[in-house]
Amino acid sequence: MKAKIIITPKKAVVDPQGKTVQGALEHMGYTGIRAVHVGKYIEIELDGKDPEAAKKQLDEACRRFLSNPVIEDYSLELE
Amino acid sequence: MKAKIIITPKKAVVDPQGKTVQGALEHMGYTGIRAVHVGKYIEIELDGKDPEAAKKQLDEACRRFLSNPVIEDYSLELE
Amino acid sequence: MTEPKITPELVKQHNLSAEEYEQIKAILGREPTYTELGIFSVMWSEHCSYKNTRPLLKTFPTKSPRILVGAGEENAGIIDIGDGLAIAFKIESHNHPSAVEPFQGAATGVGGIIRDIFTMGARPLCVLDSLRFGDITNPEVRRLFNGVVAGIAHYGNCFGIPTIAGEVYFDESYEGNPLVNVFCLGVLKHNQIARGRACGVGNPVFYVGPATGRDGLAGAAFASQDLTDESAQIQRGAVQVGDPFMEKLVCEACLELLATGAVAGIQDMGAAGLTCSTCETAARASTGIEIELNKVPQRAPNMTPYEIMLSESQERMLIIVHKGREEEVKKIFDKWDLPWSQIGVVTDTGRMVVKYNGEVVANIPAKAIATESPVYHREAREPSYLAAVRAFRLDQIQRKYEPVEQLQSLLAFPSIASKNWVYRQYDYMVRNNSVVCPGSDAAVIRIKTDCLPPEPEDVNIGSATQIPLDKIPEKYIAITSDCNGSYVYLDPYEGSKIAVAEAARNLACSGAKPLGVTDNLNFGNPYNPELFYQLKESVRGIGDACRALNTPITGGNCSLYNQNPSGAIDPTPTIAMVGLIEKPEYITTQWFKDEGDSIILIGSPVNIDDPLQGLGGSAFLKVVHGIKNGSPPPCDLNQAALLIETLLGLIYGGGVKSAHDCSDGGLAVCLAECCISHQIARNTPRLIGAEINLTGETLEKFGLDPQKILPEALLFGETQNRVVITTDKHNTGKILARAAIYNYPAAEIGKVGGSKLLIKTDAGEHCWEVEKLYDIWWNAIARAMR
Amino acid sequence: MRFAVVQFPASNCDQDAIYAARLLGHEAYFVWHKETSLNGADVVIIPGGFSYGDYLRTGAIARFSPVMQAVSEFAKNGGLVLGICNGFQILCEAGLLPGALIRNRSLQFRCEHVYLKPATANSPFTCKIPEKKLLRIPIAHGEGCYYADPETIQKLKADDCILFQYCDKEGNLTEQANPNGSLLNIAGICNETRNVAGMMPHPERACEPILNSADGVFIFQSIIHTLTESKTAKSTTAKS
Ligand SMILES: Nc1ncnc2c1ncn2[C@@H]1O[C@H](COP(=O)(O)OP(=O)(O)O)[C@@H](O)[C@H]1O
Ligand SMILES: [Mg+2]
Repeated sequence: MKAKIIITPKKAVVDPQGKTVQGALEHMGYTGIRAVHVGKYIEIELDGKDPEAAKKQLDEACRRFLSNPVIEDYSLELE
Repeated sequence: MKAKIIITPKKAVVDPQGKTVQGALEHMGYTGIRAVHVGKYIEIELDGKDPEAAKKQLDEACRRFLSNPVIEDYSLELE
Repeated sequence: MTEPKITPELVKQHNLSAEEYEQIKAILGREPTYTELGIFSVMWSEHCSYKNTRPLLKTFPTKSPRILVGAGEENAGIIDIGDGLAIAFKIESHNHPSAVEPFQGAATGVGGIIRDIFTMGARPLCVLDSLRFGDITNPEVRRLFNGVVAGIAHYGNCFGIPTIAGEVYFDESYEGNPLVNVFCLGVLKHNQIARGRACGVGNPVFYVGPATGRDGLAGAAFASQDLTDESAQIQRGAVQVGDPFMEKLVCEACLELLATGAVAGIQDMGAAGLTCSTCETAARASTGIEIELNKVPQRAPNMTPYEIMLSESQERMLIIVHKGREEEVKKIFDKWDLPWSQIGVVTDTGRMVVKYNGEVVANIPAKAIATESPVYHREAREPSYLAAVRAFRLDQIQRKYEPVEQLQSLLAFPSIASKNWVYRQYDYMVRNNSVVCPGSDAAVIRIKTDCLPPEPEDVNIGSATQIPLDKIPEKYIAITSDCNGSYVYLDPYEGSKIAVAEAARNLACSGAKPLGVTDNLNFGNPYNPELFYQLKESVRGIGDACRALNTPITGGNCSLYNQNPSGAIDPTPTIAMVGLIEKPEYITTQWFKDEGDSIILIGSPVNIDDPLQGLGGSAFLKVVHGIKNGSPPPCDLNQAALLIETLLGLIYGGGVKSAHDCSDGGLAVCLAECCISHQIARNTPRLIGAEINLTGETLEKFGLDPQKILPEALLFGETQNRVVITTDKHNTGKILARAAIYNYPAAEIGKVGGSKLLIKTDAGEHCWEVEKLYDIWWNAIARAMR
Repeated sequence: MRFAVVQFPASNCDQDAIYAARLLGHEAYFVWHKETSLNGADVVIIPGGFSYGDYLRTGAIARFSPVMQAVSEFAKNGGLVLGICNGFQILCEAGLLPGALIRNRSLQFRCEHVYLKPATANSPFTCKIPEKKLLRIPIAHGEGCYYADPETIQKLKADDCILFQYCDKEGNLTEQANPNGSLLNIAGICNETRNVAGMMPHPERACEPILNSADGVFIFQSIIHTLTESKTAKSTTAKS
């Protein structure tokens, strides 16, 4: 199994990386960019066959460890 | 429109961050983890209605500076 | 798995000549296996064998009573600094990796040189980086510059070592071929010196550090397609990625391990990784070594023996352990959660034997690969451009003299402007030893008890904190790196002398007595006679200067083939020099201190025997006239030595409040830097003005005829062997009298004070607001990077 | 006093904290991250560095080390805990301090001396700083931008939990003086009960004139003063 976790900065939190990327894109002539957010992508390869159990485990890992709720949101997906 | 870009370290390249996170997860008692890869996630909000055009543009941006082709792969998705 | 058969093609792809291949067969008495071919190709590459440079390097002065480990003996040279203490230091280049991937290329460069130092048993104390890039207005150059600096910061900061000095030059000739030279210095006691030797037949051989992948496999490594059935992407060697976190653990574990006395020999796996470390340790100890590749931790699937032997995966060490003490070793690595594996044993066969799946895949006399590589005496021919350079005279250009603007343009010139954009990204203070931080002529770092590697009694972390803080007397080490590539291009011999002399001068300005040099020879293709001439002449210049200043060379590094489509780089022999400051009260910084202090110039303002009066190859010609031409200012080595002696004499005698050497941009730039370079805190410089008199009246004090002196040469000429010092005005007479005893020219040229830099000359009075000069100089690079 | 300095893999200012404490005449010792006891510490310092390489998030992995259990216990019982730089980040990750530290606005690591305005004398970490005194102390971090949601910020202010703010040499809290984009120029805070503090600047690097500043000593003196007071208090109550 494979778990895909996307971690993004909370909208309220300044995202200097996002701003820099946006600036760079515009500088290179890309138009119509409304906003850019830069976050993390974590891919976890798992043994085992039980997506449900894995999901419960990892959901907890995301909350406790992989993301920081003060500044980040996360989304978890299993395939 | 929204572009979602996922940037991951090339498989052949060492990913010290992934390894360290894997070690930490195991220490915390999470089991059955075969590998962890840590990459970047970039979300771009765009005006305009033409996904195809946007895709071509951003594809170039990914190659030119959003990702580092020497050590990273990327995948780009528009919705 | 079948290895490809050896064809002339394959031999060529491995950069081995037909003669070299014959030599290999003679050594083996048979055809080499594919793995053996790979082993020879890396060991006989220029990087490992110095086959084109060894005859030149032999001419360097490498002896002094202080030298404990000399050039070429081990991974780094070691110098005695008294009280049973010693320093190990070395410089290393990572030019080509940085051109491919600036961040990781530079980062792994730092990692590599730090390993060279703790491999010697020393605790790494500080890092220095010497950098060269193309024109900063070129976006691609800015990308490289940005990446390299970020990479050095990433690795050094995370490892926890201060990057405390360096230099940065920008010049078209480095376009597409940046120079990234990194230096590391470590501290140890005489009895803590470790050796890269596979001593003790029967001793087990350990592999420590992360698993081996296809990292940094040389082009030749994937020459043959039927290696594995991996995808082409995986087959192509992966760019090395550094892991400073791992390196920190490996370093601490190795130092702890060395303290136990369980280690018989230790060597890092740098270039040519497992290959180089195994055959070199065996060769040094005149033993043999046998390893079993199946025991080598592997990251990538289906790696071939060839790949495992040539991989340059980072942060790995080879450790030979005294038989019977394996358990102590394992205990320490487990404490630090480090991967390790016992991969082989020391033998008495004198051969390097590599087994895989029980089969012998390589069996080579260790000495033959490690030390008996071919040596070539290349042809040297004076480059055609040099005749024109020597013939250059100032009447060939439209002379311009607008000192106010010209000083400002020079201070804004990226090679002269403040490098704070760079060093403020480095943690240059970690470990509480940075006494003089980046921003003065030389950095000064303190050695105190906790800088030493652990000793047997304190291997247990807890007890380390019981050692008295003053177990050893504090020592102060000054370091600098210097090389003006334009000078070396315009006169390889003279320019190289200047690099050494300037380094020594920078040290003396900080109050340090020069001890030794490690050099990094960055040059072009040695097969091109004109480029080889540059190398040969440069080595001669370095040798002569080091003899004159009695700073032996303790080791170094050669990086050849530094080319880009538009030709070779300016030849750049980076000189990193280390000095010792006997007492803390001798520590001197470059900036002016107090209102009313008198400013004294040590050394004649202009050398009138030089037809270009110091403007040849100067920053002035480059910035104002846009040309790189003319013979660089001659550097009289006896004068250079006498200046060091005089300056140190004055500093030791007391009363010298600041000392700054004149280099790029000449006297005017030097004086401006004295006014603006003292940074107290973020956005908080301590600015102070000065009133300078360089009229005929002053020039005559130096026995000069004012009529003969060009005004631009007076302000911006780069005449050698000059230093600006300040002293309390009541001391002026004493200082001048003492300088006279050394019989070195010196005279008062002005007073410190006010908020302006005012320079009076016979060509007029020139005035600058120091506030404005500061802004131009401090922010130039940040502005260029926006 | 006994200073315990917690040592994580790739802590690298651990030695500096030990050095500073011993320089001021106190006992200091390392506590390895795998240990579960603090061996009778009077005060705990979580030092700077790059614990676990700063991988994932600064401080994110270190906070799960066995020793952090002991540190939380120690803090719950009122023990003094000071997190410096990476130590501050770890304490926030561990929830012992509110908020989080994110990437510097400049996206660059910054190493330089800064001026700090002590925002309150009412804490074990600032009580001995002379009134109106600005501290000149080095920073060295890439992720020192303090962030917390508005409610938390309000609470910090209300509870007088802001300890230090970046300022210029006149003491003005300007944007220019802010090296990382921290809200309210925040450089250091303490918890509600005032016994746990975190700061990005490095007082342990500013305890000797030869290192160009000794202003960090005021912070150590505050800690030592507080500990001495409470000890004498304890012993007198014990006698009576
Ligand atoms: N890449 C760098 N890293 C660290 N410090 C640097 C770097 N480049 C320059 N510096 C520091 O800036 C100061 C000025 O450097 P430089 O102009 O080369 O001095 P000089 O001309 O006296 O050799 C020195 O203290 C030097 O150590
Ligand atoms: Mg200098």
